Amino acid sequence: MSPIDREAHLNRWRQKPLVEKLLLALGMMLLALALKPWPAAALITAVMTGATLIGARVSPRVWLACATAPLGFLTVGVVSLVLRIELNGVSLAPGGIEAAGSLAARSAAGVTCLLFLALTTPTCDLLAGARRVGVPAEIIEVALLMYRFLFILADEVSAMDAAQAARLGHASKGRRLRSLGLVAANLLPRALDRARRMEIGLAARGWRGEMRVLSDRPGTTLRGVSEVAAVLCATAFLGIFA
Amino acid sequence: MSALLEARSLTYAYPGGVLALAGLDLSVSRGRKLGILGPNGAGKTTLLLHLNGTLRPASGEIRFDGRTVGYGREALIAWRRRVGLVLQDADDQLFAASVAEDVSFGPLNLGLTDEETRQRVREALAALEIADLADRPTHMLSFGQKKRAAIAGAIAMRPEILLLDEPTAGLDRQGAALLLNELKRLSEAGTTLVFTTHNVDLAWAFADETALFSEGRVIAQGETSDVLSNPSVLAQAQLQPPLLVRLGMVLRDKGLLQGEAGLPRDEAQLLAMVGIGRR
Amino acid sequence: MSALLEARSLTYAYPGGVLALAGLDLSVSRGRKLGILGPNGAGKTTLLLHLNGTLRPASGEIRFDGRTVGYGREALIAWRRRVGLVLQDADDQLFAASVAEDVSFGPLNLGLTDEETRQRVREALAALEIADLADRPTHMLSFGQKKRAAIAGAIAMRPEILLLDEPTAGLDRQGAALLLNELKRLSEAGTTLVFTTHNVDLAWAFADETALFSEGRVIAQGETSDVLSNPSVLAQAQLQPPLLVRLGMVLRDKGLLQGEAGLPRDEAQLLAMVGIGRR
Amino acid sequence: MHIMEGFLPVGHAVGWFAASTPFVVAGGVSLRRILRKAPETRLNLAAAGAFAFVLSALKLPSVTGSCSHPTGVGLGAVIFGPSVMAVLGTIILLFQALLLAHGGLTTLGANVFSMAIVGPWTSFAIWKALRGLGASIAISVFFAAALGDIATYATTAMQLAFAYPDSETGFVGALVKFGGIFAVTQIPLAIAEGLLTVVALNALSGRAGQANEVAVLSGEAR
Ligand SMILES: Nc1ncnc2c1ncn2[C@@H]1O[C@H](COP(=O)(O)OP(=O)(O)OP(=O)(O)O)[C@@H](O)[C@H]1O
Ligand SMILES: Nc1ncnc2c1ncn2[C@@H]1O[C@H](COP(=O)(O)OP(=O)(O)OP(=O)(O)O)[C@@H](O)[C@H]1O
Ligand SMILES: [Mg+2]
Ligand SMILES: [Mg+2]
Repeated sequence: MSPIDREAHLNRWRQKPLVEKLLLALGMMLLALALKPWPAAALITAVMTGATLIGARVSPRVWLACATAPLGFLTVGVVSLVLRIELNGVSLAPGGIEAAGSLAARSAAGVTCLLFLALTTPTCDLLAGARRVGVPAEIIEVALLMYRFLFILADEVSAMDAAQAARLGHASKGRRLRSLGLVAANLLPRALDRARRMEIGLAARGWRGEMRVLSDRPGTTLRGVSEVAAVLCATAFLGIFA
Repeated sequence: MSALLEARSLTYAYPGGVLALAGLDLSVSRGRKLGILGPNGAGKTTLLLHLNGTLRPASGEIRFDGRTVGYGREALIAWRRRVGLVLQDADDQLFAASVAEDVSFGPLNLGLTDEETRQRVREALAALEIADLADRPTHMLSFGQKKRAAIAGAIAMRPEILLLDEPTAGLDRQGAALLLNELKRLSEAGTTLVFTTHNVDLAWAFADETALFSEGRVIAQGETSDVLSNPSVLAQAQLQPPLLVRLGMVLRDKGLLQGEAGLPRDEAQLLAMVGIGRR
Repeated sequence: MSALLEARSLTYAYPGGVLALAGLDLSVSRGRKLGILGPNGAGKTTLLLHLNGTLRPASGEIRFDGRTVGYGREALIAWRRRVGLVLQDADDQLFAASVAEDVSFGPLNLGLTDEETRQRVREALAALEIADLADRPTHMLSFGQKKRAAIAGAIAMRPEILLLDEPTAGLDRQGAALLLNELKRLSEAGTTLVFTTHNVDLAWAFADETALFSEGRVIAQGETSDVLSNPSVLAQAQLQPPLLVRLGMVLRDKGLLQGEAGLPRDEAQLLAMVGIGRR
Repeated sequence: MHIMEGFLPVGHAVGWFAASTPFVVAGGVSLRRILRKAPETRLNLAAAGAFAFVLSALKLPSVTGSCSHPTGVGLGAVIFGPSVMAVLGTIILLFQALLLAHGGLTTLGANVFSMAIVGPWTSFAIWKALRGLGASIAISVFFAAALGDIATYATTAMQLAFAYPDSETGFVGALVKFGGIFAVTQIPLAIAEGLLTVVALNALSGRAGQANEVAVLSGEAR
């Protein structure tokens, strides 16, 4: 369903310790927001894109498809900064172009950080990490189960969609909306049915209400953390003084 | 006979990278029953989704009546009214509250009047022998009944070609036999059938032609009697010949088969050929 | 041999009112492979859910080691650690993010230490030959791999009895053959197997004992060679004898079968019996 | 449409996290209480949450031509109630950021506030109010979903206007700008989502057993 998830599981840095990847991504994100866009944003964009594509060897095609997805939103944002609405029409806002430029640069840097994290670290690893920092186990379990169900339901939806298309359920906008309503209506009971059957499957394996599994994940190394810290400091330094 | 529907060097990769079709060629002849066999993941379902335009190949083309098909809105609509699709899991295609209502989904989308639609629904339910279930809610049907309702939904659009993904999977022996009977009647009435299966014995008994899949390609297509009696090509698709073929071949090697050179197509034939006949 | 697990005149109706089990008797003998055959809706799945305490009969009882089981929390837990269940749809059983994590769920619920659990996981993955998939997320497995992972999750608890609902359904020939091989190894290592199937030929080849279901009852249980060679009782369960039995019986009637009186259990036997042998 | 990564200045990002936290924590606490009592509810909740996620990834044919996505806000609020929706909505937004690169992490606080708090509470209030006034289920659901959708996007427009006030006309001017742009795309979408939700809940209530299960779910969750 999600090419991002696939890359996250198959990339070269999949087994790198969670803390290191998270520290790098979130650290860079905060720097992108906190520092002046020039040159920090450019630097961050370059470093994070390099880390994703060269370091983790994520497929450039998948990366590009994800990187261009938020362009629509960015366009809306940028256009609103550049233009000024007055009673007698629309004109360029003073300093608008400059402001829009910084915003675009900062957003681009942020997106590369997000993509680095999403494409190198499976969501389930992040959730497991969240449990370790004290998010209640019950909530994490719901999230992990949801992660599991997502893929099952997405397959069911695409099959339903194909079945409807085959019977011309997409022939017009009105029919399409109706078909979509039918998908939604049929999917919820099926999802709940799945939940009921999975409960049987889990009970058969001795489930007592707590969902403990053994996950052996690589531990954080001092060296890895220092490396990430060094990259963050260097970026901060260059961003402030260059 | 010229092909009614034809796939030419199709390639297709699912988002994420798996190459599901890798230069596949297949041709569907008018009025025949074509069985598609191959291991899990060979690309059988993916091909069916190409044959009605649900998926669009990365390269290669589909030809219908000798003309390359288009993927515009109108082209797809025209294509799908002629090619029906029945997916493996009937639950994926039953949406409406009752069987009759569900079967009416396609005809109404064709823009038929209520009267014509009602007529089509009646016919389709009769063809699958589920007229008595017309008002039953779809989620209260048994497995076999759901399968029938799903097929009725497809044939109510009177397609020329019906694509079926593993039509007998999960059905008990009798249910499968009845369903095959109904499909046979549809075929005799002129509908071209294309179906996938894991069951070589079923293909041997039912299909006029057989195509063997392996890793996104058709490695052999031809008359069932030729394709399924060729152990070396079957082995490439990780299949064994049908049991009747295996027995028949050993017997033939030993000179025990009487009559024409062919292999027995069903049990009675096998027995006749070894000179026994049914009691 | 006394029964390890026994169902006595079970009745059960689903909330909607369908009588799924109607006075069913069945006994499971230690160390054997019991195949359950019967048409769609006969109650096979419902029975398996009773045999591990998921469903509780309206009347009748389940006996384990000669003692009536209880349905208290602790009793159920003790029961389920001895009786493993593998559902038909592997997606209903795989919940964790990776295969190894998923397989560790059962052992941890048994209260094993992390070290013991790790050992059990290794063993179970090795038994199903999926050790290389340990870190693979469950949603990136193929159909057959999911099936194996689900079975690994059950056997990691080292159950004495393993219940399997249609274990080979949807698998291709080779996948099914490999899985049956692995189940055979489990059986030889001492696990009692109970499985449902629609495939009489599979039961004929694999099961030591067979039970025939019809409308919520067991209409016959016994040695596979007896039950599946009895056409009249099979007909009650809407089944035909396995192909090898059908052929073997005709040949026997004609006095063409050599050797002992039995019917051929596999193809090689059939050929040997008609005095041909393999090439 | 969620606010993309990197779009909000630090102060705003932090501020919206702070604003959302109490709601999410309160939802989390009540959810935990439910799950302690009935552990199997987590399967239902997860399945329903996955359903909402998948729904929000479906393409909705919108009247303006471009394809858009439903929010699922109204459906979620009517089924689960707004307090649980705060938690489920947060998880959904996190998944959208990580699995679809839709939205962002530093902007998660702001997106949670609009889509998992304001939207569901609006839908829920309208649903209760209309039902209380004796409106039919269909009418109530339609307005709950459509207005919940609009409230979500109005909140987003407001968040953007706060972050980027117009140099002369200030917050109000920016709100007009952002709101104007959204209005063109979102009002038709809100109507579509309202209709979709009515069709979905209608068909659902046709299934007696399942409707009960949903009722139980919402009863427990509220
Ligand atoms: N929605 C999907 N996303 C990604 N990969 C897919 C998807 N559907 C199928 N595949 C992959 O494409 C390949 C072909 O799959 P397909 O379903 O066409 O095989 P099949 O021959 O129908 O197999 P089966 O006998 O198991 O039904 C497989 O490798 C499969 O894993
Ligand atoms: N969850 C359920 N709710 C209501 N009725 C059910 C449910 N599950 C099964 N039934 C009904 O109970 C009867 C027995 O079903 P069961 O699933 O045990 O049959 P089965 O022998 O396993 O069939 P199959 O071969 O199709 O798997 C059928 O009539 C079925 O419709
Ligand atoms: Mg398939
Ligand atoms: Mg069953």
